[in-house]
Amino acid sequence: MTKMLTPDAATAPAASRRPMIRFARLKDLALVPAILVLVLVGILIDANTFLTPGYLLGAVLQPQTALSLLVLAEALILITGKFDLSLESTMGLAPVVAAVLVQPTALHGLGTEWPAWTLIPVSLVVGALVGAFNGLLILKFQLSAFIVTLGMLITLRGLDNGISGGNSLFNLPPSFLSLGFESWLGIPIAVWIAGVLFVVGMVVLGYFRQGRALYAVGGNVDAAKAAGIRTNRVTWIVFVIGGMLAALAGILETGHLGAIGANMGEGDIFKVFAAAVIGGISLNGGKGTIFGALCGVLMLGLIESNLTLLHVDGHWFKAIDGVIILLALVLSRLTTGKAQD
Amino acid sequence: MTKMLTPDAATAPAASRRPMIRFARLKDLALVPAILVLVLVGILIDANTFLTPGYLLGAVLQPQTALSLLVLAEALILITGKFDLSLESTMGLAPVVAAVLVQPTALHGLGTEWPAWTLIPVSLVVGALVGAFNGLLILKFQLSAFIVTLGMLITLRGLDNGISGGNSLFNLPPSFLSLGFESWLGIPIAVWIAGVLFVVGMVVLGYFRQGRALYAVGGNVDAAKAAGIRTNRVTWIVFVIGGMLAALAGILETGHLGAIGANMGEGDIFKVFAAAVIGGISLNGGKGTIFGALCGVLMLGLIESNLTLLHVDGHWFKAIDGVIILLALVLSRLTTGKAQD
Amino acid sequence: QSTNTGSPNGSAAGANAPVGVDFPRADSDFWNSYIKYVPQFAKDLGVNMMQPTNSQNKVESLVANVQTLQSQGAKAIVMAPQDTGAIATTLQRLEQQKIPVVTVDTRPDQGKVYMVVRADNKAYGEKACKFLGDKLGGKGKVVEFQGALSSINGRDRSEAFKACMTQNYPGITVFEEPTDWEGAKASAALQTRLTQNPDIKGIYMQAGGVFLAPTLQVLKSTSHLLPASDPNHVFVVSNDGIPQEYASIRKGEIDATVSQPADLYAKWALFYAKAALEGKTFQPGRTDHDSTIVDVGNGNLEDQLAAPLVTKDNVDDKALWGNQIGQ
Amino acid sequence: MMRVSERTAAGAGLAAAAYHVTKRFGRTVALDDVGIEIHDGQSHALVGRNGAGKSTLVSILTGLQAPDSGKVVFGGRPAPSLGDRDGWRRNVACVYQRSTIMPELSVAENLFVNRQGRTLISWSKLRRQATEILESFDVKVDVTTPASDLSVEQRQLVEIARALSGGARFIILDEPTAQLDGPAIGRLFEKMRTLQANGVTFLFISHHLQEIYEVCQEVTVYRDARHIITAPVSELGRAELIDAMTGEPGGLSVPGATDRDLVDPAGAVALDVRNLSGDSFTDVTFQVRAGEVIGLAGSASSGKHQVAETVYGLRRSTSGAIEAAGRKVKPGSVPAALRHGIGCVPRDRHHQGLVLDLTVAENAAMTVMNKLGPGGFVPPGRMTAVGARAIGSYDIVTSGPDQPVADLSGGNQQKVVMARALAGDPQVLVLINPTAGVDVKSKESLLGVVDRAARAGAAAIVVSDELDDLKVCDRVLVMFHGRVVAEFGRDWTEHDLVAAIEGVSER
Ligand SMILES: Nc1ncnc2c1ncn2[C@@H]1O[C@H](COP(=O)(O)OP(=O)(O)OP(=O)(O)O)[C@@H](O)[C@H]1O
Ligand SMILES: Nc1ncnc2c1ncn2[C@@H]1O[C@H](COP(=O)(O)OP(=O)(O)OP(=O)(O)O)[C@@H](O)[C@H]1O
Ligand SMILES: O[C@H]1[C@H](O)[C@H](O)OC[C@H]1O
Ligand SMILES: [Mg+2]
Ligand SMILES: [Mg+2]
Repeated sequence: MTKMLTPDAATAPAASRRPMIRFARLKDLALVPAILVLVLVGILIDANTFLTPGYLLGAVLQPQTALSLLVLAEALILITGKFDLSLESTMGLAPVVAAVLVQPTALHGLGTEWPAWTLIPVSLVVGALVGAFNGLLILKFQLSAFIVTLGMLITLRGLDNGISGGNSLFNLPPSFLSLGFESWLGIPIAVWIAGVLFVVGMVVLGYFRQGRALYAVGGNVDAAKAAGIRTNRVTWIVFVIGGMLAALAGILETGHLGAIGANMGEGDIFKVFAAAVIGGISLNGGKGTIFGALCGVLMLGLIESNLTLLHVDGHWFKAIDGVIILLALVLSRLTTGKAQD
Repeated sequence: MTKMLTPDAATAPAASRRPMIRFARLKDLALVPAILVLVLVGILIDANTFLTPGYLLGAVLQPQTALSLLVLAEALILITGKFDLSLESTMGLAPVVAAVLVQPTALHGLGTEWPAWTLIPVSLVVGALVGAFNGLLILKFQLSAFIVTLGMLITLRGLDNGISGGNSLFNLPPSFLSLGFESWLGIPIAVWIAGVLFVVGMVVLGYFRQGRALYAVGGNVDAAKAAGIRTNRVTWIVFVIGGMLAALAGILETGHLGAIGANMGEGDIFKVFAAAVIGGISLNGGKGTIFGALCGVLMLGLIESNLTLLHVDGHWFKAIDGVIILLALVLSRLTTGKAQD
Repeated sequence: QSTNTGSPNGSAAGANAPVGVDFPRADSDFWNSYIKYVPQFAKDLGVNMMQPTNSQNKVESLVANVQTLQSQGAKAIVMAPQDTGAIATTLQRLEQQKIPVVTVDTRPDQGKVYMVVRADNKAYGEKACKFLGDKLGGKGKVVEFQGALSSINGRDRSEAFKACMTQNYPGITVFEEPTDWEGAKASAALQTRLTQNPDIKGIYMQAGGVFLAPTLQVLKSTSHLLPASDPNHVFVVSNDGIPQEYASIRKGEIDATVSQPADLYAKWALFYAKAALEGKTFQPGRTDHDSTIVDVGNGNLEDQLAAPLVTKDNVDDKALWGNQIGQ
Repeated sequence: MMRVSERTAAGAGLAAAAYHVTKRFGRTVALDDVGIEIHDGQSHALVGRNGAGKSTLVSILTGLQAPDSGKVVFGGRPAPSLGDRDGWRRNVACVYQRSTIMPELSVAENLFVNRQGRTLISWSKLRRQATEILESFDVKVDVTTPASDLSVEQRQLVEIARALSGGARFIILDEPTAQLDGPAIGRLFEKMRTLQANGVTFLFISHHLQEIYEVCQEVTVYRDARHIITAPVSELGRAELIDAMTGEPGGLSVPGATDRDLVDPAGAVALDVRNLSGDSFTDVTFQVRAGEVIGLAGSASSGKHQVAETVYGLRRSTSGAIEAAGRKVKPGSVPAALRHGIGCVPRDRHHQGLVLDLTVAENAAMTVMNKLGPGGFVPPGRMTAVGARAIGSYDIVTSGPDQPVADLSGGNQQKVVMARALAGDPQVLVLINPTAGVDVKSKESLLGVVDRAARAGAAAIVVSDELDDLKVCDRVLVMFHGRVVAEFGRDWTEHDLVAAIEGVSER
């Protein structure tokens, strides 16, 4: 006796049936004009400086490499529908742990004096362990990622201060510093590394099932599970990779600066989120591309280097930086055309 | 081959039909034992100190009053389903704007030398304007609250530095300082103010239509709209009130510290979220109570004052603080018994 | 781009070559004074100073700023690295490119600089220790607000204060309070200690800019703000030498401060930058401006400027920079 | 208590089976020692009232949740471990009741989630395959569209296509037809029959009982978390089926308009809609008198929902006027509509109807909060009383007014939405899809509420696709492409109505 009475819905003109230009592609490119404008502004401010490779590589790109790896890590985690505030502390902690195991006590080491080659692997392992621990708390105990990683943000920074005694760790082995310091074919190794990792990220997330799984998990975790994806394992792996990328960021930054300051990375997480979101990554998961994230990093980097090039007064630097970031956020909202959540 | 299989089903009492104890109320009290334990720990560490009113009021409660107002503001905003990272900067900016309008140029004022009585109203108006502006961007432009207030966090701190020239503002009129400094009936006025505002918050959110609307909006904004609640207006008012509470927090902190440092409130937002979440406020909106938020503040305050009482080593203070906060978060997760998001 | 036609004894790009200056932060009274003095002295000394940059408390920004200044033609750099380790690579690069560096306020842990312009921060701790030790007659209880232990200045002051107390005044109990240069933390700690030990007799605050007002508020509210003649007077020694500290000394609210010479920091930093461009060299020993140049190892020289202890007796000295600005 | 004998020892002939399954959610027992045996090549129906535990069984049969006790068997072999997602996927495909669409991904990718290929994905190949699959379901969308741009119906079809195209031998469909129109349902059944002919087994869940008789051979009934009966559909008549579902004899008595007195044609006009135009409709005019129930019928694109939502102020009209009891209602304002005594059951209870974390009482009282106490004060006792009255009047199964509505079954949630709409004793009721997803028994009681309100003198507009819902109406207006094109009295016939809805009648 129950009958459905709407036979003609199929003939109704559905708006979505219009042939559509490749929406995803266009949106991806949305920030490219903005980046070009920023480049142009840089040239207008001081063409002689801006157009030298030394400036572009040394003052614009190289200083963004560590941040860019944090953004890559955060992008992966956000796409999977999670959140990580602790990346900046992981970046600080990982090389510190490796360094105190290697350095002699005179240079604030623990006295274990492990060989120098352990520095990079130990850093990466520390990063992986932090990510694994975050993942464990979030997945096994079903705690909010925001909250877990907020607690870890504070705890890891505290461990960093405790282990290093608040000292900068210097006189590190050159092999450890070279990644962030040396160049190859005229381009800083750090830029090569960041570049390669971003390309790998784009290919895996664009063309591999394993990468597409991140979007599925972030878009609808129940549906992903129903489609046969091991959602917990995917999420956990992403946290581990995120931790390792943060550790690598720490290694690059150490080489770039020549020593590990006790506050390395402190306060960076806000910029990481700003870059990711400007780049079109959604805080709700399942949306955004690695290319977009890269554009976000480049935009932030260009904004800051242009402000420096302009010699903006230090007292107003932050305010102007903030307003431009706000504008960029609004712009990226308008170009993607959708309400944010 | 029709088989009647469970003839007694009709008489079986369905489990879900059992009358239920007031679960929500019990959950509210979940943190009270934890607070009592922390009090006990304080007494065990140093009973002679802990039990003096001077210590309890001056070293435990008074230093938490500004933070507690930020948490109250954040709780209202979170319950409404939004987010505000910029409260800590509002807290810094509002009294600075009022002060530079009043102070002579020798004390880093702008030279306008407005009368001293304008300090408090101007601060509150600045707070309200910031809240209104945040609300405007979020509601009218449908921008993500996280992102808008992240931009504002940076921008407002920058304005603060720019306007004050990065200087501490000393020698403020005593009338302005009295709220955060004087006592009434032996109890600091700031504690009175925070206490009264929390009680007002509890009553309004518990027993008034206007307060219950926050839960409806945060729980399901479309359902709230369909029930006749003016959801945008409610959200907007909550942001304005949040800004004013942050400004009031700034006023109390100014009185407490005797001057406005250029970094007042910087970094507090992490603690604000930790307190709110430990207190059972959900980051997804629609859930949590003002009483819970208060418990969260008290817990954080007691943890810190106990660590001070214990003379914990400065290098490890942060790490221990972080671990205890993490434990508190996990505990509050376990007592409320639900997965967090 | 930084081709250098240096003279044999170093880098002599000419006295008029541009000097790049980076300020470390814009949110502290002490550094704001320094920021005001720098252009003033640049004019006086005839230094061709570029528009300065500001690294906003971030060593990464300092590194990028230096790179920018260099790209824009700086032939000498004046900087104040607050993180003294994480500048090593930059110094190494600048050395390779023969750009002389003068650091202010801090001495880098590693790397070559032309001159360090600094006051002896260990001496600050010692001066404060001696002042309190004498006033308290070698016994009693003292609270110390430590700066951030992740900064060399915070560590130097803390270590020197501790060493001096242990050695000279074993009868004095010191409560070390970690504050991260935050007034609110100092306030809560002082409140706790005063409740636990109402007989506290001395306070050493490592930065007057941040700790002065909160300390006075707590002393006031706990009725500990008493004239020096009162037997229960709490002796307060501060650090920095900003005008507010002098006002408090005049009022008798605090007893002393170390004047960290913001003006001389600016003046001598620029002086040495210019000297470097002119190809001059310096030797350890007394200088003509009441200071000593010390060889601090690996070829680095440090001009240790005088940082006088200011008490009621000399607080009105016109020569003090805190008496020249603002008021 | 599962009495289905485990007769076929090796499970021969059973595509899937579950035995002695119990599942609790906190204090709720969702399944109590139930079982099911689904024979190879058959279509097996699972029916029961809202909250009987059907979807819970589905989640257990697809390995999304572990039962507290009991076991699942596929083709005689025990089910894989919960972590072995691929193992489950080989045994069973499913269209879940809750959408499993990933809104940000393209339609093509949604069809091939986790099956995009083992190596480098070739998007062009994927797009081609996706287009082919959707063509066979007559879904005409560009497969590169993000799924969020699809209509509810198109999304449902994509989910169905995904389940049916994956090559699984056992497929579960949990209320697949709830969002579909007639022709789409017809095409689905066609596909099911073809697949069944090729040996595919189905478990089919629906509240539209005639569909069971149309496509299924066996039926299992659950009630209150228990297994009640399993029988061939040919042996279980409609009345018996309903008795088994409700646990009480007597079947259904959906109230019809004919039981009420005729509406006085000169009676007071409760709602006057004049020349109303807005998004998707133009120049709509009608009047509803006190005590009268009118129906609004039409296709999904006819504009009927939009008209109803505009009357309640959820949408803003572009021109025209709405008057309630002779007074003009401010357009686009729900508070104004409520002030004029208009109440509404919105289109989708999850979207606009309920705040799930709040209690039954608070949801029911949400539209009348301002009337409970002075100055916005809400005395807790008054609110509880509103909740208690709602529970009594609408027969809501709940532990009490203080239970969060999230804990209620779908049908009972819908009753809370009805209670919310009626809490202010509105003189005009706007009901949009009031019985969607609701079991037969709950439907009866919800329509009873409409009937009672009309008898008490309220006017009502019922917007629905279902015949039962329209039977309670005194008049039915049919809309086509945004205009009212036909009007029927109580004597409408299905044939005429469908013709008008399709836009082919000459009336
Ligand atoms: N995740 C959960 N948490 C708590 N209770 C749940 C959960 N899932 C289901 N329930 C409860 O279990 C019972 C059975 O729910 P289920 O969804 O299986 O019913 P159903 O028969 O599918 O109903 P409908 O016809 O409305 O779809 C209901 O009381 C429901 O509220
Ligand atoms: N249907 C789709 N859904 C989601 N993303 C898509 C889709 N089609 C293309 N993309 C995205 O577009 C990018 C490139 O797609 P394109 O079709 O050019 O791939 P391709 O390698 O050229 O395929 P083929 O080699 O088969 O031609 C990928 O990064 C992918 O993420
Ligand atoms: O380095 C310190 C500086 O010397 C002054 O004391 O203010 C605090 C710190 O910035
Ligand atoms: Mg179901
Ligand atoms: Mg191609």
